[in-house]
Amino acid sequence: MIRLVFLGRLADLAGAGALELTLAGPSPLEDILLALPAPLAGPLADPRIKLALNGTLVARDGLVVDAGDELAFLPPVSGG
Amino acid sequence: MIRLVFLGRLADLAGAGALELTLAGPSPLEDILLALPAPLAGPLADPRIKLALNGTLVARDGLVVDAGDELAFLPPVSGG
Amino acid sequence: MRAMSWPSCRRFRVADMAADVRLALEPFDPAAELSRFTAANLSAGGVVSFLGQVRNGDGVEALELSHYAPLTLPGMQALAAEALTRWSLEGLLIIHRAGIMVPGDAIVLVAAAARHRRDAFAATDFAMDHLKSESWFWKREKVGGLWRWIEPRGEDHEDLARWV
Amino acid sequence: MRAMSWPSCRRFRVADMAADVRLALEPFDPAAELSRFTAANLSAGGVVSFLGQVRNGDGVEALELSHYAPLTLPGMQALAAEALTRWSLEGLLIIHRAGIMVPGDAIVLVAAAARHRRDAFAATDFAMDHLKSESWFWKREKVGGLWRWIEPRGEDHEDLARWV
Repeated sequence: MIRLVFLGRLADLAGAGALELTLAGPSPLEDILLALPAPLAGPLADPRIKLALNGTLVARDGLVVDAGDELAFLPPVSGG
Repeated sequence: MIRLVFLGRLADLAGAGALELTLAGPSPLEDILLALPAPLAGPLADPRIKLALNGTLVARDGLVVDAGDELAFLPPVSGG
Repeated sequence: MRAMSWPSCRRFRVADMAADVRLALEPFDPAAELSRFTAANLSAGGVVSFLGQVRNGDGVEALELSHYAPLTLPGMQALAAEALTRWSLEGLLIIHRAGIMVPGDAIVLVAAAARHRRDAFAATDFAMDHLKSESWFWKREKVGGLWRWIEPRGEDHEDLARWV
Repeated sequence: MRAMSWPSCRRFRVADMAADVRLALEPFDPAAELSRFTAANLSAGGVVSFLGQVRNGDGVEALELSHYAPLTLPGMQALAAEALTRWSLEGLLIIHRAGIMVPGDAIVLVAAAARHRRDAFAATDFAMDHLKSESWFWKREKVGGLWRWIEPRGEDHEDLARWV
């Protein structure tokens, strides 16, 4: 199981701040997006949305997520 | 009678923050300086020392002071 | 709160100077914080502060800042560390709220104490520019009973470019 | 006090905005003043302040600022008016002490409230540069029981040149 965290307006699109997903094994980002509803998966594919895996910023390219991981989707920040 | 006001270190040189002086009539600045002790008159002649007559900044050149006037000697300010 | 819990206060030292960096999940009193900071920095000649508060009179009923705990406070701490290396400071305070706020509530307080006031001005200005455009907060406001997300502003990125 | 008495508080308006400009002949409480100013400017998103205080730990036992009443407060008021025409401010506060102060005492407090924080930063910075180098104060400090006059600093004039 992995935990997906959605920040900012993505939480509205997801209908929740976090979702849990069960994977068959280590999975690339593309497979995770395919498992989500299209109205959410579409915006998540936007390269302006940054990713953090287990609290560390990571690149989209080649990203693999495994059971127990937390993957956060971070839209552009709107400041303090 | 005129009132001379000394600010900053000039007050130490004058031995007081203010002195009163009796004039025969309207007097140019030079005559006022001549009426003061040399160790005070010397520094007061420094053009970096600004003058205020009755609360308004005035130029040295052509300055005439009359009975009832207050003439202030303002050395460079040292800030807040 | 969308994000997991996280210690709301952490102190760290750079070049033997402590920055006080906090993510406040509850309202804080900026006047009391600034008094305490000023009293703790009596060897500094000058203290510059910036207080950002929820504006009154724009029709905004509430403001919510969400954060992501694993990134937000560590990012603020890294910003403080950067300010401490750039300027000669005697003290640095950064408090940033998260959660729901109403008009008049403090959002952010930055204060820098320095022997030379130019250092204190620059560090405060720098910290604010980076908090506004680079820190991990997402903002929405409630107007007429409806929440709407605030988009990033181009102006913030121009401000940021001043420090490159 | 070397100078004649003068009203220590005067308010005036420029472009319908009141600046609060005061020459304080007695100690003032900067935290209380800043709280009051902030509360009075809730329509401003940001408040920048500068507090200058008598430093502790330099061996300075006391500081005296003398002023010349006919020029000092009017000069501060003219400075505030200039800041109000240069930047878009919701409020401006300038309090400057005169008289004898001891370490920890507040010397000067400037605060600017604005919708846009850059205006508040610039106005506060501008006011401080001008108060430091152009306002009618003469400063001496007491070290080891002896008073000595403080000379003008070249740095202050460089700061001032930034605004020309």
